[in-house]
Amino acid sequence: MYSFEPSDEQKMLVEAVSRYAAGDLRPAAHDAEEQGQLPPKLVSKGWEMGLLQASIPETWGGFGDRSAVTGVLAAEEMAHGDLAGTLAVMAPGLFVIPILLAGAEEQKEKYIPPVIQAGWRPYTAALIEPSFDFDPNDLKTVAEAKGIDFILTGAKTCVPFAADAEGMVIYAKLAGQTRGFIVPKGAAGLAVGEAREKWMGLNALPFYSLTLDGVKVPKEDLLPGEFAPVLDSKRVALAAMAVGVARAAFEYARDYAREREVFGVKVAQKQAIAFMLAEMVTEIEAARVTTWRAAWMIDQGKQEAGREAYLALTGAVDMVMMVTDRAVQILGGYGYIREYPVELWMRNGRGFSAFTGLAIV
Amino acid sequence: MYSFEPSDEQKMLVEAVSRYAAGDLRPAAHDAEEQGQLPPKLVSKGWEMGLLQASIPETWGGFGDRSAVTGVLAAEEMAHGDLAGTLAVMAPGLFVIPILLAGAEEQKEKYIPPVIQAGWRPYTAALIEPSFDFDPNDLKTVAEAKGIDFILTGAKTCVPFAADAEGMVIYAKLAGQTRGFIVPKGAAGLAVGEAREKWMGLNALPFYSLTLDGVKVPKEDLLPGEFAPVLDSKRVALAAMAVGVARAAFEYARDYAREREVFGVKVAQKQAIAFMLAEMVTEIEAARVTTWRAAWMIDQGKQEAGREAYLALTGAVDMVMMVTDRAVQILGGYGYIREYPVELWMRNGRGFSAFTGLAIV
Amino acid sequence: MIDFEMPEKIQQICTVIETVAVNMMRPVAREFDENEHEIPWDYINFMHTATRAMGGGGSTMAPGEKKTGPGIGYQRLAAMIEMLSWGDAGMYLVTPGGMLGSAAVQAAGTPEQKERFLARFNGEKPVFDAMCMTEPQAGSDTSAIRTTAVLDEKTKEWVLNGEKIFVTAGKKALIDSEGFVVIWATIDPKAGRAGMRSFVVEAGTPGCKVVKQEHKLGIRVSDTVSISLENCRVPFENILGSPEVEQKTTKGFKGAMATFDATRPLVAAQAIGLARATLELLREMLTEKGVEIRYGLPRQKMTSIERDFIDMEYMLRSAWLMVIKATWMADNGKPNALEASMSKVRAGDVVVKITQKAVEMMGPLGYSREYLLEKWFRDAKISDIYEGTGQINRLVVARQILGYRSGELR
Amino acid sequence: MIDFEMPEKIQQICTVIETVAVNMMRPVAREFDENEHEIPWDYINFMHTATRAMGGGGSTMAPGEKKTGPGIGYQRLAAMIEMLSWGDAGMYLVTPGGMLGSAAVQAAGTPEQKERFLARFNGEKPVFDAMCMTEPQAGSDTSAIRTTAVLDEKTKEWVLNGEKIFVTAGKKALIDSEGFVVIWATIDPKAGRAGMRSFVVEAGTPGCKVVKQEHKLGIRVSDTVSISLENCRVPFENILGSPEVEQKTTKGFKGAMATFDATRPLVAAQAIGLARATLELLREMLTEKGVEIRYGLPRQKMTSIERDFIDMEYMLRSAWLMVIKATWMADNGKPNALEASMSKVRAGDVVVKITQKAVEMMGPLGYSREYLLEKWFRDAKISDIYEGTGQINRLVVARQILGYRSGELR
Repeated sequence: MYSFEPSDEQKMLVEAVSRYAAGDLRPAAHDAEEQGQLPPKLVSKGWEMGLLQASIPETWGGFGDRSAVTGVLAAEEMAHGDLAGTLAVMAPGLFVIPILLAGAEEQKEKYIPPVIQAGWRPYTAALIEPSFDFDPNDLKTVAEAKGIDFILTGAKTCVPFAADAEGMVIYAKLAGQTRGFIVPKGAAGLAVGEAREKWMGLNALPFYSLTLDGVKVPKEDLLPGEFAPVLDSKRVALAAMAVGVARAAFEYARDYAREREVFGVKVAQKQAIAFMLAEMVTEIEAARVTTWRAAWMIDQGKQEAGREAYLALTGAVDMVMMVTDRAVQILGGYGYIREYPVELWMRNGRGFSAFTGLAIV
Repeated sequence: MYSFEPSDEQKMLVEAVSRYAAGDLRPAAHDAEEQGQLPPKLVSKGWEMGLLQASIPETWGGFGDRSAVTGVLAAEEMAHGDLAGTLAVMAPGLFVIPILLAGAEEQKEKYIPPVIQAGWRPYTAALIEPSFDFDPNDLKTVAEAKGIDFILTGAKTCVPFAADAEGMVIYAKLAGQTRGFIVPKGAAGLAVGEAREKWMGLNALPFYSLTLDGVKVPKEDLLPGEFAPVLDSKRVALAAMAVGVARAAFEYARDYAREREVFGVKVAQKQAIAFMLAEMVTEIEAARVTTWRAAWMIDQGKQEAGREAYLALTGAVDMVMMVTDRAVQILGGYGYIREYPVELWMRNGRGFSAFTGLAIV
Repeated sequence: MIDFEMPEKIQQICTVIETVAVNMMRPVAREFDENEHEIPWDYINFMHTATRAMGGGGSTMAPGEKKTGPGIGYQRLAAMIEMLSWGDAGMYLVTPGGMLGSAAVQAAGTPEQKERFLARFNGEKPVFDAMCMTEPQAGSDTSAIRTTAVLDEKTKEWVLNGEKIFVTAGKKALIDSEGFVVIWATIDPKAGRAGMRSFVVEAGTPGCKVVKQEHKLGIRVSDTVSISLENCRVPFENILGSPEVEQKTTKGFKGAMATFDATRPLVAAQAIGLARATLELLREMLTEKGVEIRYGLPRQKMTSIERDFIDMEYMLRSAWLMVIKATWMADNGKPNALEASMSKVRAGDVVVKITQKAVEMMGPLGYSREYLLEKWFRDAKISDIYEGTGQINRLVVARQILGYRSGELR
Repeated sequence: MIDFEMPEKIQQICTVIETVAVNMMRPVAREFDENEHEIPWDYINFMHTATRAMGGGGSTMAPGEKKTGPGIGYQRLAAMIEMLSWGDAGMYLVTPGGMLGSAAVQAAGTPEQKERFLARFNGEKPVFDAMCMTEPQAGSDTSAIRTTAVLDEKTKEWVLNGEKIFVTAGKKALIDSEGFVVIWATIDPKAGRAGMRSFVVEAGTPGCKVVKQEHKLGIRVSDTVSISLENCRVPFENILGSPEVEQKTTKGFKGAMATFDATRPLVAAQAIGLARATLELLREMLTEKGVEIRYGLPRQKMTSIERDFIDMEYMLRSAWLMVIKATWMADNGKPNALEASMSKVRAGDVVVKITQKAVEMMGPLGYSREYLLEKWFRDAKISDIYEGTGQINRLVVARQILGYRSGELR
C-alpha cells in the first residue's frame, strides 16, 4: 500500500532535527563559512541527537536499525539548516556505515562501538579523486594484493577532516571493483595535503587531499562486502541534502517575494516571479519523492535500488542548481550579497554534482 | 566592417519573396497539407521568381552568382510563408547547386542549363537514410568502383519528388568520404518506394524511399568536388528556414496574445505570456544572426565556415522546436486545432532535426 | 510508514488493463489517428461489457470506496488511466463510463441526481458524458462565461442559451450515445463567479446541438466539438447541487473548482501513461539498434543519448510519484490542492519534453508515421493545454504556496 | 552589404587589450578575489597611463566618433569591454575612465557639464565615477525613488537627502579618487517619474558619505557600496541636462532610460567576455585530459560533453553576434531598444548557463578554487542581476515587441 506518511518515530526525529537545524545550524552558518570553521559545540550537539547511533544495532553499541528512509528524512531536514554543519555532524557515518553495510563481523565489533559510544570525533572516508570525470565505480586509486596485505596507490581529494581523522575508509580499485579499506590515522605512505583545500562552498569544513604512496593495508581491513550498497546510500543521502538546501533557498525567496514591494505590488504578485516559485517548489517535490522511493527500495532490498538512487541524485543535482540559482535571481542584488544566505546556498547547490561520497545514510 | 544591412538588391529580392510567401504560399499551406499536394501553379510561380536562376552564372544559363547570404535571406522569408512550399520551389536546387559547387566543368555544362532555363520540373537529391543516427558524413549507402563505373548500394529515405524526378544527386560513401553521384530517371537498380512516405509534417510534399541495388553510375557522373561545401550550404539553408518557420509562429502567437482577452486584460499583458514571447523573439534573433554569419563565412571561403554552419543549424533546430511549441501553448485550445496554422508549424518545427539534406542555398 | 508498494488490487487491475491496451488499443491506434472522426466501437463495446461484468460503475468514474473511509479509489483510478493512456491516450478518452461530466455530478450532485444521471453507465449500451466550460470568448477565464440559464417561473424549467467549444467527447455524449453533458452557465451575468452554476443536459434535449467537430493535432480518435444552446430547456432539477445553489454565492463555482482539484492528478496520469509508453518504445528501438543505456556513470562519461534517456527517466519517475502522492492524499482525506496542481504541472511538462526528445532522438524514424513516436508527440501536447494549461496550473500552484487568493495573483 | 569582418581598428585595440588581460589581469585575478576590498592599483594606474598615452578619453567612455556621422564607437567599446572582461570581469569594473556615471553625463549633460565633469578622466591620476539609482525600498522600480532634491532658493543649491545602495565603484569614485557619482533623486515626490532628475555629486562634497561596503558572491575586486546623502548640497548647475529639466516632465526619467538603452549591450559584452573565457579554459582543460570536441556529428553520435560544449558554443556565438548587431545599430543611428534589450537578456542567460555547466563538467576541478572556473561562476551571476535583471530586460523586450507602454505591461 502506498503511503507518504512517516512513522510517528520518524516524525519525532524529524522534528528534533528540524529544531537543531533551524535553531543551531542555520544561525551559525554564515560565520562558519566566512571564518572557515564550525563551532565544535555545535557539531557535538548535533551528534548527541543520536542520528547515527540510532542506525546501529545494539550489538555494536547503537540503539536501532539502519533505515535509508529515516536517513533521508533526517538528512533533508538537517541540510535545510546548513549543509556544512550537516556534513560535519554526519561525518563519522562515512566511516561507520560502510563498515556496517560491507564489513565483516569482526570489523564491526572492532570499529563501530568506539565511534558510536563516544562523543563526536573526526572520522572520514576518501572516495573522490582529483579528476574531472571522477567515477566512483572506476577509481584511479588502486589496491594490489601483496602477500597478506594490500598496497594502495593513488590520490584523493575533498576528504573532510582528513588531517585529524582517527580513522577513515579509503576506496580503491581492486580487481576491477571499487572496495573499501579501513585505514588508521598516520598509516605509512599516507600523506595528508599540507594546506586545507579551498572549494567554492563548504568553507566551514576542513577538506584535504590525500596521497597514497604504497599504503599497506592488512587483509583483515579490507571490507569484504560490495561497494554498491554503500554507493547507493551515499547517493540518496546527497539527494536528500540537495532537497534540503533547495527548500531553504526556495522558502527564503518565497518569503522575500511576499514581503518585498515593487511597482506598488508585492514581487510575488508578478507572474514571472510567481511562476518561478511554482516551478521551484514542483521540482523540489519531484526530487523529494524520487529520493524517498529510492531510499525505500534500499530498505526493501529491491534489485533496482541502485538505479533509482542514481536517478534520484541525477535529478536532485540539476534541481538544486536550478532552485538556488533562481533564489538568487529573485532576491536580485540581495541575492548577490554574502550578508544574505542565498548566495551560499547557490554555491553549495552547484557543488552537489561533485560531492558524491561526502555523505551517507 | 560589421554590417547587418542587406544590399539593395538583396532587399528587393527579399521583398519579392515576402510578397510571394505571404500572398501565395501561406494561404495555400493548410489545404496543401491536408490534401497532400501543392497546386502546381503555386510552385511554378515561386520558381519564376528566379531565386535559383540568380545563383547560377550566365555561362550555365543563369544570371548571377551564388551567394549563401542571399540564399539564407530568401530562404527565411519564403519559409515564413510555408515550409513545404519553400522546399518544393527550391527542390531543383538540390540537383543543381551540388553540381555547381562540386561538379566538373562538363557536368555543369551538361546538367545545369536544362534545369535552369526551363520551367519548374522535379529534380531532387537523396541524402537522408532510414537510420536513427543518420550521419551525412558517414553514409551507409556505399559506392564501389568497378571498372570505369561505380556501383551504388543502399537505402535512402525522405527523398522529395523521387517518383517523378528527372534527375537526382545521390550521395554515397566512396573510400570513406561522402560523394555525390548524378543519377538519371529510371536508372537500373534504382527502385522508388511504391507508396509515398508519411511524415508527421510536410504532407504537401511527395516523399519516397529509394532502394539502390547495384545502381551503376558511369565515372563521369561522380561529382569530383568535396561534399563539405555542399553540406555547409544545406545546413545554413535549413537553419534559415527554421528561423522563417519560427518567426511565423512567433508572430501569430504574438498577435493572438495581443488580441485575445482573458480575465479582463489581453493575454499578452500577462507576464507569463509576455516573457514567453520575449524569449521566443530573442531565440529567433540569436539563430538568425548565427545563420547569417555562417552564410557569410561560406561566401568568404573561411575555413571555419563548416563548423559555424553546423553550430547555426544545431541552434536553429532547438530554437524552432521551442518557439513553435510555445506558440501552440500560447494559443491553447486553438493551438491544437488544425484550422489554425500553429500546430502545423510545430509539426514542421520538430522535423528540422531530421531534415538535413532537404534544402540547399 | 512510508511505502511505495503498489497495492495488490491496483496491480491486478493494471495487469488486466495492460492486456486490453496491448490487444485492443495499440493495434488500432494508428488506424484511428489516420481516420479522424471514426469511432472505435470494438474497443468501446468491449470496455463497456468488461466494466459491467466487473460490477459496473464505470472504469473512470470517481470511486465508490471513498464513502467508507480511506480507500485507494483515486490511486486505482490514476493507475488505470495511466495504463489506458499507455495503450493510447486518445482512445482512453473514448472509454465509456464516466468522464469529467460525471465527475462533476459525483462532486456536486445530490444523491437523487447521482442516481438519475449516473445509472445509465451500467445499462445495455455504452454511454458517454462531457463537461462544457470553455466558450469562444472565455478561454481559461471561467468567470467570463456568457452562457445564460434563466428560470422560466411558469414551467419551472431552466432555459439555456450560449455556445460551448472544445468539448471533449461531446459528440459521443449527445449523438453517439444516450449520455449527457454538464453545462456551466450563469444565472446572473452581473454576478461573475457567484452566478455560475452547472446544469445537466441529456442527449436528445431540444435546443442543444453539436455544431462543429474539430480536426486536431493529436488525440484524433477523441471527438472535440462545439455545442450550441438555443433556448434549450431542462427541468429545474437538472441544476447540480442542493437547493441553495439558487442563491448567489460562489458555491457553484467552487464546486467546479473542487472537481478540478480531484481530476488534475487524473489528467496528469494520462500524461504519464503516454510518457511511459514513449520511453519504453524508445528503449526498445534503441536496444534493437544496439544502443544500451548504462546507469551509474558520471555525465562526463555518458553519451548524449544516455544523458537524454536518463534525464527523461527521472522526469517520468518523479512525475508519476507526484501523481501517486496527490491521489493518495485525496484518498486519505488530506487537502491536496497544491500536490494535485504540481502533479499536473509536472506531468504536462514531462510528457511534452519526453515525446519531443524521443522524436528527435530517433531521427527520420522518429518523424515517420510508421512508428507511434510521432503520434505520441502530437497526442502529448494536449496534456499541457486542456483541463487547465500549464500556465493556469502554475498560477494555482503559486497561489497555494504564497497563500494568495485569485484576486491577488492573476 | 552584410559583413561580419571585425573592423581593423577594433582588431588592433583588441590585440592590445588582450596583452593587458593576459599579463595584468589574469595573474592577479585570484588574489583580488581572495582579498576582498583590496584595490588593484597596478592595473588601475597602468590602464590610466595607457589610456592617456593613447589620447585619453577613457577606455570605457561613450565614443566621440558618434558626433561625426556613423562610426564604430559602440562596436569598439563593446569589443574592448568584452576583452577586458575576458581578462577579469571584476577588474574590468575598476578600469578608470568613465563608467555608468559618466555615461549618464554623456547622454544627458550639457556641453558645459560634459566639460566640467568629464575632463578629470584625462588628469594625472586615475579617476572613477558611479551611478546611484537603487534604494533600499525601490529595487528595480525607479519610479519609487525616495531620495529628494530640494532647491534652496537662497543659495541656488540643490539639497539632497536619501540613501543609495548597490553602487558599483562608489567607493572608488568618492574616496579612492577625485571622481563623482550621479544621484537619481526626485524634485517632487508626488510626481512619480515626472519628478525624477539626476545630479552630479563630486568627491568631497559634505553630506555625501560611503556608509557600507558589501561582501559579495563574485566580482569582489569591484566595490559595491551604500551611499548616504544628508543635506548634501550641490550647485544648481549639477542637475544634469538643459534648463527645462526643472519642469515636471518625464524627460529626466527618459534620459536615464536612454542611458540604459545605450549601456545594455555594453553590459552584455561584459557577460560575453566572461563566457568566452570560460569556454576557452574549459576547452583547454578538456584537451589536456585528452578530450576533443568533434564537430559535425548528429547528436545520436555525440558524447554528453560534446553536446554540452557545442550547445555552449552556439549560445556564446549567437549572444556575441547580438551584441555586435545592437552596437552596430547604435553607431548607425538606428533605434535599437529591442536589440539592445535582447542582447542583454541573452548574454545574461548565456553566461550563467555556460559558467554553471563548465563547473559541473570539470567535476572536483570545476569546484576547486585552484582554477578560475569557480570564480567565473560567481562573477557571472551579476550579469543577470545588475543594470536590469533578466526579468526587467524581458519586460523591456516584451513591451517592444507588443508595442506596450510600461503601464500596459508591468
